[in-house]
Amino acid sequence: MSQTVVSLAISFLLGLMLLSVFAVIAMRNLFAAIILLGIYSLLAAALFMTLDAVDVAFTEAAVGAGISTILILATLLHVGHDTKAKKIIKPAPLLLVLAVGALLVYGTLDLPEFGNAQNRVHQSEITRHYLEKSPGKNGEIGIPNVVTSILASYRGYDTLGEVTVVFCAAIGVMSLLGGLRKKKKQTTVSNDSTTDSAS
Amino acid sequence: MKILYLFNYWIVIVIMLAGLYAVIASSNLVKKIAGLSIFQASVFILYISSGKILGGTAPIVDSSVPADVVFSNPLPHVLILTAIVVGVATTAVGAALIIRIHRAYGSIEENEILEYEE
Amino acid sequence: MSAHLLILLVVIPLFSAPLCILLRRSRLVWLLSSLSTGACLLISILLLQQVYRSGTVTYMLGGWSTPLGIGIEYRLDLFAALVALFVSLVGFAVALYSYTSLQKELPRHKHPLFAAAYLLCLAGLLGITVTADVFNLFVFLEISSLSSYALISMGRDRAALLASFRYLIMGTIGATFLLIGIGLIYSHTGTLNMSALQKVLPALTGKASIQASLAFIMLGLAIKSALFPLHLWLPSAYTHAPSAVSAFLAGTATKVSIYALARFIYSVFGKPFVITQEHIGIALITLSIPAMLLGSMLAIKQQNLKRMLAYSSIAQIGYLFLGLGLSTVASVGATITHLFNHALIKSALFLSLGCIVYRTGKAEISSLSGLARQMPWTMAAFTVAGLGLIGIPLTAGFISKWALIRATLTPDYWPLAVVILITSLLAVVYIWRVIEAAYFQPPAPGSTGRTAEAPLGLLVPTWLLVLLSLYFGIQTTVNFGIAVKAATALVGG
Amino acid sequence: MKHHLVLRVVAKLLIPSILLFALYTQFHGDYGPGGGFQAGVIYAAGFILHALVFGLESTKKIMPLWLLKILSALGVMVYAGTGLTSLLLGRPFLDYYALAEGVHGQELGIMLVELGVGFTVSSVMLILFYLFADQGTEE
Amino acid sequence: MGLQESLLLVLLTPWVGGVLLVLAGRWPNLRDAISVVTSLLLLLAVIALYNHAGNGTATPPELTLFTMLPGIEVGFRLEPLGMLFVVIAAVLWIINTIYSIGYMRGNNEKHQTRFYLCFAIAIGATMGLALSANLLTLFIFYEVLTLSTYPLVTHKGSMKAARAGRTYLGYLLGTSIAFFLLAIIWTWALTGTLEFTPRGIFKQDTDAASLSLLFVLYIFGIGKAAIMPIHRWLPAAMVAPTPVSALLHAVAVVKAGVFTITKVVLYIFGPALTREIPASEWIVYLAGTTIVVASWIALRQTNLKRRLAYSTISQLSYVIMAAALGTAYALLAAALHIAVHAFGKITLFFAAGSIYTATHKTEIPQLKGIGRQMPWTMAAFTIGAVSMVGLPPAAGFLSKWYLLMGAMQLQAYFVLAVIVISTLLNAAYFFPIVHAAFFQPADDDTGKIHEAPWPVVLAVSCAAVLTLLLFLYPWPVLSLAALVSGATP
Repeated sequence: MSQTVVSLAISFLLGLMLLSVFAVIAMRNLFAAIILLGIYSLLAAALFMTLDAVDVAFTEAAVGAGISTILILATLLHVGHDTKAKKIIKPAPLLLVLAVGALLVYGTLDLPEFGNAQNRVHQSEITRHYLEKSPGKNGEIGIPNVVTSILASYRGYDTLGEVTVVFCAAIGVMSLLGGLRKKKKQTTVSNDSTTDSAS
Repeated sequence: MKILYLFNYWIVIVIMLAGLYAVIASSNLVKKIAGLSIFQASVFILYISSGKILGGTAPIVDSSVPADVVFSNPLPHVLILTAIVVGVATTAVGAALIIRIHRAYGSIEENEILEYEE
Repeated sequence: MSAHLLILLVVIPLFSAPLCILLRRSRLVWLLSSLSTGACLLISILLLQQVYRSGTVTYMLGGWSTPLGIGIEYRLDLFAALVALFVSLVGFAVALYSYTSLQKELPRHKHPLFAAAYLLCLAGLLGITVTADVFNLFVFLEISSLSSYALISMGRDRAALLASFRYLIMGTIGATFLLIGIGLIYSHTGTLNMSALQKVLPALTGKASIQASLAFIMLGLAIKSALFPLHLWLPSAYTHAPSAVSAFLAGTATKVSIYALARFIYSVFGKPFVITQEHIGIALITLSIPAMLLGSMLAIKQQNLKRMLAYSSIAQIGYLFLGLGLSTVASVGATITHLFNHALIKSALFLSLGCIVYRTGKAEISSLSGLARQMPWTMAAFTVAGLGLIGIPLTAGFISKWALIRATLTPDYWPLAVVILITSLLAVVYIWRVIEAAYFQPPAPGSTGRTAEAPLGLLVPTWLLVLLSLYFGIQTTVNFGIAVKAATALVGG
Repeated sequence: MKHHLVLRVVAKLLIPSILLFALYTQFHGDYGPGGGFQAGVIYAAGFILHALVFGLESTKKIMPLWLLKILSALGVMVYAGTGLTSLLLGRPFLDYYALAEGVHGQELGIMLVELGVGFTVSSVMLILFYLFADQGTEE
Repeated sequence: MGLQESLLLVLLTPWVGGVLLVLAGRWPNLRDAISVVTSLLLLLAVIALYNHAGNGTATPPELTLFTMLPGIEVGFRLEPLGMLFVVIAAVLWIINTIYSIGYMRGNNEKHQTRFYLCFAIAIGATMGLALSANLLTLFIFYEVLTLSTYPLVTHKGSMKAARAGRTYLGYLLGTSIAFFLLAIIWTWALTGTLEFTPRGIFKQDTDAASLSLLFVLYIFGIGKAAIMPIHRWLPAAMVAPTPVSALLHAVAVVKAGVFTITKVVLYIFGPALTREIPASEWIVYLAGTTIVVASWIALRQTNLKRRLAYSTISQLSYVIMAAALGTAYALLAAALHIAVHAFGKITLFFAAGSIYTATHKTEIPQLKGIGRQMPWTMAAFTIGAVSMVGLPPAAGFLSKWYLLMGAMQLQAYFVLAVIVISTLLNAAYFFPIVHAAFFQPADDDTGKIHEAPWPVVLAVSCAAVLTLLLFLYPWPVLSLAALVSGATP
């Protein structure tokens, strides 16, 4: 019973997301499109919440809806916000995408049944180890939020990689946008090394 | 329920394809980036749904929760947390590139830019 | 400390990248990056010896040994050790090279950023090489990709920006495909560890979703490794990036993606499934043929030398995939050999080209006329490396060509040998265009005809690689002997 | 909108609470949703709000770009450094048991790396905001 | 001196000499002195080696440098045919060096140091090629020879030279990569070895089809042998200075080609197998055709050097034809003809060069009466021509004689016909020149003698004398050739 509800809720959210996506693609005005993109991310966050992925929901809301929307909007401030009128349907890409779609549908046909506790994924030694051995007073990690203990300890190395990726993005953006203002106007001398000489 | 959840998968796939299409087909660079993040987010959904257990709860194993509760699989959540971050990092670099491209070519329409290049 | 060499190989560059940002002084930064890449080189040599003597080395990050796959595992077999060796070798040479070559290509205040991105790219590639965890592979793939987008975008002309952007789009699509594939595998097996997957997957090869995941992973990595016809991002990326970056990426990036692809074929899905059941081998072979021929022909047509080398890379990637597709011990051994040799040769070519760009500011074949008089050492380096690319005896290129042809000379596949030979004949053509232009054409009327030889800071790293490519053409125990051993371990006879 | 008095007052009240909430998220990650990453984003959000209300330059006076760069680098180094510490203590990389006895080692290690994540994420987010916003001033 | 040492000495001398003369590059006299001395030293080393070779092939000395690929090391072994080639190359190098000095100074060419260096490398490669113990080693030096002669062919540095060089390299490198290398690797795949072994390395059960294909691949892969239709590089290479032409046509390059073919026939296929496989017969016909056609083209050239070039092409195919016949006498003839043609052709080229140096004449019609102005040169030319035609008392007679015997044994009437026709054609395109030179009045007959610079004349005369001596005292060469073929002369 409750399962049906959940599934229907999911379908509902997905439907909304689908609408927003089509809107994003169809929109000529980029501002509106990006706002819709943000909404899409919020919906995704809600979906993650219904799928018990609270941390993911939190992050998606903060990043997908928050940061990346802001970044792209900031970009639009400089590059203008309307696209040239173009026909949306292009045959070649469409075929390509449909091929990928066929592959995906084929791939999902015999995925393990959704939400079934007996799936290999949930029964696998590793998953049970995470859920049973890690938390609790005499667990391996001893903190309740298993996600955190995996994130920071079991697979802490992935997270180091993740931080590195963030740092990488900072480097990329600094090398791209850093020190460009001086070229235009000679205000605000900051002792930041990326702006102390023009590129 | 098989049909219903398969149906859900297929909606996700349609979203995914729409995103991919936006990346490939639209010549506007901003839309490419937008499509990219749509594409990625939809992949995240696939992951998370593989971790879901119907009737389960978030994998926060406190002493307070009763013993009979089943928890959803936490590992996909962790993976997707990482993936989301990677996604935003890519978006940031892409957006910065767009600004520079616009400054260099005065346009963010790929086909126009290519004309300049020739 | 020797127990921890494996992790240090990745962490040293990864840790020194933020240090570069803190140091900020161009020369210090260069010193740091040279030191850490040097350390990587040293470590990879030690590791190769260790693996050669006492078998595969594994390392459990965070000490999470039981059960397998709960934590992230690092594993280094001969194959990985070889790849790590040439990646850090090229990395070291280019790090030395970068200081001088950047003086003219990048404003000084961006050098720390460059070094940081460079080291992160190296760390990412090495991470891919040594990891035994499929998701960790994805993470480090993204590290290397993001940093290479940044590196490419540092090119001087505006086209670099567009090239970088397109690479970003293609690369991200590829990475996301990889992500989909990994997700599909995981939802069936519940593990991400390669050796665990290798155990459970054979039972699941009937599943549609496993077959789909294979397809997605192959597609994703084929994009990253620029297999024809997914190569479109590569030429302009290599053309417009700074010389040092082109040299580094051409030598390592695509190679490591091909390594990852081979990993997935042989160490995750397993040869019976991939080659026998799904016929991926045939697909790879059929794609490799146009890659070799068209790549070389396009290389001949190019006026810009960097672009020419880029297209030649596409042809060479065809060689590599040919070996993978045949998937016999001999052919995979040939692929590994060629991975190693071509990394050295192509980087050497790009580095010597960088010397020319440093002096003349152009990489057009027209700007080359009569240059041999003025830059004898640079042109000599280019010539020797070029002979290596053609596959003249006593160069490393000859060894890999020998191995490849030997692998194709089977009753069914001998026509491929002809294709390989045609490709190397085409290589003669596009290399000799350059040599004739440099040695025979009189200096262009416009030019002063008084170009100085490239500074030592550029010549030394270039010649380091050139001489190594000669050394490995004579001393073939590493790049051929060990390669075949590695192939035997991988393909299993 | 520098002269909207109400807005400034509200912001003055709001920003500290945001930063407080960020701290809470940073250290509450063990018990519920949260952790370094989300916390970092919220830190950044606080400063972004400040920048929106009081102008970018004044925010830059509080939190200059060069400092952010150092912080972002430090974050990564804290994380990797934690791993190296356990390496120096003779255990595998990122093995927190090396830091202290049993579970406490884990808690300490997790706190440290989450701190590193927080540093890098918050500072990088701010850097991105600075740079993207800065581009606006020239058109 | 032991075998190993002398072998090593022969292999290394040219390279050391090359290094030295580069160091001495700033002082021309010293540099030229060094190159002369090097060539003399090489001859001494070769003589030392020859004494060892004299006592048969009982224990051929092995010399292994390094293992290049598992099971294939780069190594050297002394063996009669190789010895023969080494002797020829060494002797002719001395003459050629002396000649070069005269020529290069006489026409004050540029980049002489580079010229001598490449020359030394080419000789070094020839030594390595001649003494190599297996096909891989031979292939390496084959390619080194190609690359080291490229700068010589393009010595003038003009765009015309570059184009000629392109043809030269395109043909030689192309064929060697596309066919020769393929054939080698295929052989390796079939037999698992590349060592030169008497009576061949192929197992009995190897199928005739692939053997035939292999044989053809070898013949066409070894482009230096200039069998038609891969002969164009040889006339193209005529832009080079005369000493280089001598190097190409007599001392090293084309000789390396036919040498390699003979070597392959003897030690890879083995004479017996060669006679069996159908391909060898086709090659005999192809070679025969080449002989006749090339001679015919030579007849219609008016440029002296081009005529000589085409004559070379036809002469080379004698060797190929003989090798492909595969009988004892035919092989004897092949080995002998390598030597004989070398001496004869170098004489002719030196003569042509000395005419050019003295009078800057290159066309045959210009040569009327030149015999009176340059008696020495033209006398030498005559001897060379006689040898080419194959008449006593010049060495050319010997090889032709044995080839005839070989053809007789097999009743190969095609071969007989070819020999007769080509002899007539040879006579037809050489003797008119001689006649015109001596018996027709020159257009600008000043009556007084002015020869080329003395080193040139000296070299020309030496070459001519050697051509005669080789007929009168053929034994040193003939014994080796006999050892090669197992025939009793």
